[in-house]
Amino acid sequence: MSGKERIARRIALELRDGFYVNLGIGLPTMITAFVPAGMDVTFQSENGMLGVGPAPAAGAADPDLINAGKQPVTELPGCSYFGSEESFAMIRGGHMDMSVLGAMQVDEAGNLANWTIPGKMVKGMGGAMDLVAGARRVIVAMEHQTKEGASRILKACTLPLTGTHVVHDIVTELCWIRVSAEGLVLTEVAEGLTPQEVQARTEAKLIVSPEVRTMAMVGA
Amino acid sequence: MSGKERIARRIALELRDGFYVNLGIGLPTMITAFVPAGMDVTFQSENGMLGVGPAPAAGAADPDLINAGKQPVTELPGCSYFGSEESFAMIRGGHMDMSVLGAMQVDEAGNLANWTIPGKMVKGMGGAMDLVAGARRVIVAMEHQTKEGASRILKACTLPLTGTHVVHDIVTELCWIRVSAEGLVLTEVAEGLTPQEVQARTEAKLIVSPEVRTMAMVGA
Amino acid sequence: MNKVVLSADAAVADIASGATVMLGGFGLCGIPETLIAALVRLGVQGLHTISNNMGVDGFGMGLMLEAGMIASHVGSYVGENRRLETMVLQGQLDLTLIPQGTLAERIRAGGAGIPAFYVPTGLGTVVAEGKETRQIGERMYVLEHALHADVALVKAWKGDRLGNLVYRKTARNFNPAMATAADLTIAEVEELVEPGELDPDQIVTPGIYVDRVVVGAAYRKPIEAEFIRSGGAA
Amino acid sequence: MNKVVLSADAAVADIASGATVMLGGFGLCGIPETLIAALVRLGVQGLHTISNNMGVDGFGMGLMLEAGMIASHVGSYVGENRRLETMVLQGQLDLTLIPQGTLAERIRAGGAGIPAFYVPTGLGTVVAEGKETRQIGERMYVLEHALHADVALVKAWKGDRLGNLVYRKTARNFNPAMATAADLTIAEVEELVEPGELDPDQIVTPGIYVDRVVVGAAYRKPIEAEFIRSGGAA
Repeated sequence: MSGKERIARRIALELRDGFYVNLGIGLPTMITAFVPAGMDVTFQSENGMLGVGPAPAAGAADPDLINAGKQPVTELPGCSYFGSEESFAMIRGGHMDMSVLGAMQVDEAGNLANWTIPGKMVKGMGGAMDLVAGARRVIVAMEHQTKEGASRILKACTLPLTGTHVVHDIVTELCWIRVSAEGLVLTEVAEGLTPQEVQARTEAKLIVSPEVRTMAMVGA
Repeated sequence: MSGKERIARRIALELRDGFYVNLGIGLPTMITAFVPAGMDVTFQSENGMLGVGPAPAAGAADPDLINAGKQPVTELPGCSYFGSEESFAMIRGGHMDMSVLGAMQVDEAGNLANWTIPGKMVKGMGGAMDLVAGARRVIVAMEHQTKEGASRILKACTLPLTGTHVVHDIVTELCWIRVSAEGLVLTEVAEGLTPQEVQARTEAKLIVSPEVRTMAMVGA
Repeated sequence: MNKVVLSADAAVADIASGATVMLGGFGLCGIPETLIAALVRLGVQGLHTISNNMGVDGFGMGLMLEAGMIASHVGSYVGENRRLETMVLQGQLDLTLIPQGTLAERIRAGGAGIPAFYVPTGLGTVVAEGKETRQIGERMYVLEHALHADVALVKAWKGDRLGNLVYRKTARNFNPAMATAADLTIAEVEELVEPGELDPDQIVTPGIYVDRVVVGAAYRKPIEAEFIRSGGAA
Repeated sequence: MNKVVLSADAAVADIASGATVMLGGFGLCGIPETLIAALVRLGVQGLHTISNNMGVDGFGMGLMLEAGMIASHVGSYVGENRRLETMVLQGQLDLTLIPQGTLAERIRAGGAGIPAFYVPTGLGTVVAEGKETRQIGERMYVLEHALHADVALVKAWKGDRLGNLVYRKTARNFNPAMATAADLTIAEVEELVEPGELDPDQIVTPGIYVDRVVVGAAYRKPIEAEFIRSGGAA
């Protein structure tokens, strides 16, 4: 099982029946595969759809039916479409139970950077700033370190921010971290790792929860 | 022909093909009867409809289909329904070519009072304040004087205002008055009247237009 | 997921005295008749209501007024309530009248995460008294704040158990905006349909905004002008 | 009333160089393909465009970029345009990136007579730099201003000669909001229907917002991910 899959399976445990959830492009989208059986979770796509279904069969893609990653998707019964102004009214108005996004950096204050690297080309923030400002719970899902081995969980983000004080939880292949007023609280570590080993790969200071335990996940 | 009908027939002359128009309750509603033949004018009702048709036949009223005066109406082909937030976005956003409202008082600055008399019961302004703030052209349609013979066209309104500097034109059974930066310009007087006779029944100072002429009207 | 509650009484049972309640409808058109009746039976007190109108004597929110349940009201027009007139003049009810479009937009803002916005409406009138005004571009505007409620009671035509709603003709009015602007939104529908029966392109209120769905029954739907003319005996 | 213009070229003929133009669509989904092609043929220069994305190299607004027609752009994501990258780095195009929801709301506000409003989005980021912030209730917000355009080019599914429009699935996106926010709104539709054929309860864009209707033809509708993968040779 890849690290990304472990992250997706762990976040799936946070889903609850009746939740409305927006998933960012990439890793977060993998969560759809791990919704527990019998649980009703409705996925929103910020380009204007509630009730997003899985990718269509080969050759069955409808160009008028895409997700926010511009990939073809399908309809689930009871889905609905709306304009961008309504979609973001929904997001900004606090109607999404959960938003899961990727990140480049997160820091001890719950600040998030996930949209640009100065000097490189600016692609744009898309809906990320709206999602972190509006969702009831913002979970960052990302690999713990960069490909070069640098920590992505920092004392203070160095990249331009997507939002300040917006992240509630950080999930990586190594651990679960809850963002609190006191700082980053390490609540779960991946099987076979110690809190000290996680801290060693993390620039930010981690407060080890007295109840720290092994990361669980859906279907594992 | 009643004075009210003369007012409605005169305002109907201001309609243009393709216009979208909101008509206030009462006298303004009479204008629908005098749309020139072959001219396409779309009437809006601020409770959420474009393309309002005439009253239904007796017994054919649909309680889900009423106008802003809470009277049953009918659909015209190509009509549409929308929520109140959209209806007033349309009004406030400057999309109505013309709004015709009744008034209790209008003054030399184009101020309008048409919603309350202090000391008597307050019924509420409904959509009147939105309409005068948003329409491209606001025409006040009213009888020139109160039943007691007092002028309704004043130097300065004494009743609580509906809007300030919002009226473009005032039409009564006696005359047409254009509101300008210089004051109230008398441009038309009813047949058989002189500008001096109109001024005598008007508290506000009227600037007689050099091109003042006899009031015309549709179908008369 | 099933948001259908079997009775209107059960649907409103946890509404508390003192709650702020939005009620959809324009005049007597598109009002939540069934939920209003249940709320009157529930007998809560001191409600703060937000609704464009306030029914008429003998119907709609008029029944709530008669039950003495309403402590304050925000709306745009209350012309046809003799009882309301008496209560306001006797200081039994705190009435705030605001322009209809500003009311609608403040409700939309409450659902859309916009705490305040500027409008030209009401500038220089009593509506703007005590409010911030400012020049933007060449014109002056008034600052207005969002409205949010504990509970919204809305009336739709058809709905499904996921809470998706569509409305019929001018009975739509304030219902979709209010559905977005409360902590708890209860919708009554004339007809319950299966998920997927409503065309996804045509859904006006997506289910995310709706917490409970009740099937209404025995709609009277009086036409206000006629109802008043007949003395409420329709 | 007949708003149908027989050719896209005729529909765009009076758009001037230097105009501010909104273009509907999200990625390559729901973009006004026919009107973009006509605009490229018209050959105007120095346009100020507002659109969530900017097409891709070889399709959609990418064709306008390649024609050198665009002086500035406001959008939220422009990730797939190599030509755009070059132009911005060489100072040939002024690019402003703003959050997608703020973009949508600023456009809605432009159509709704709301000159400015507060949002939580972007607080503490570069997006809020130079903008007023203020506390409302317990939270800080950023003041954002309405966007309005000279021309909006939108794409609908079906429309009638009165300008009433409906959209299909996620091809709706920015189109309805933009239709409200320009002095001149031109809509291209896949299918022209008779007035009355669209259910009045289901019309998304009422005709009041639309000045001209063009029937589009030969839609390519590439799916962006696949289009890019195939090098634009779809």
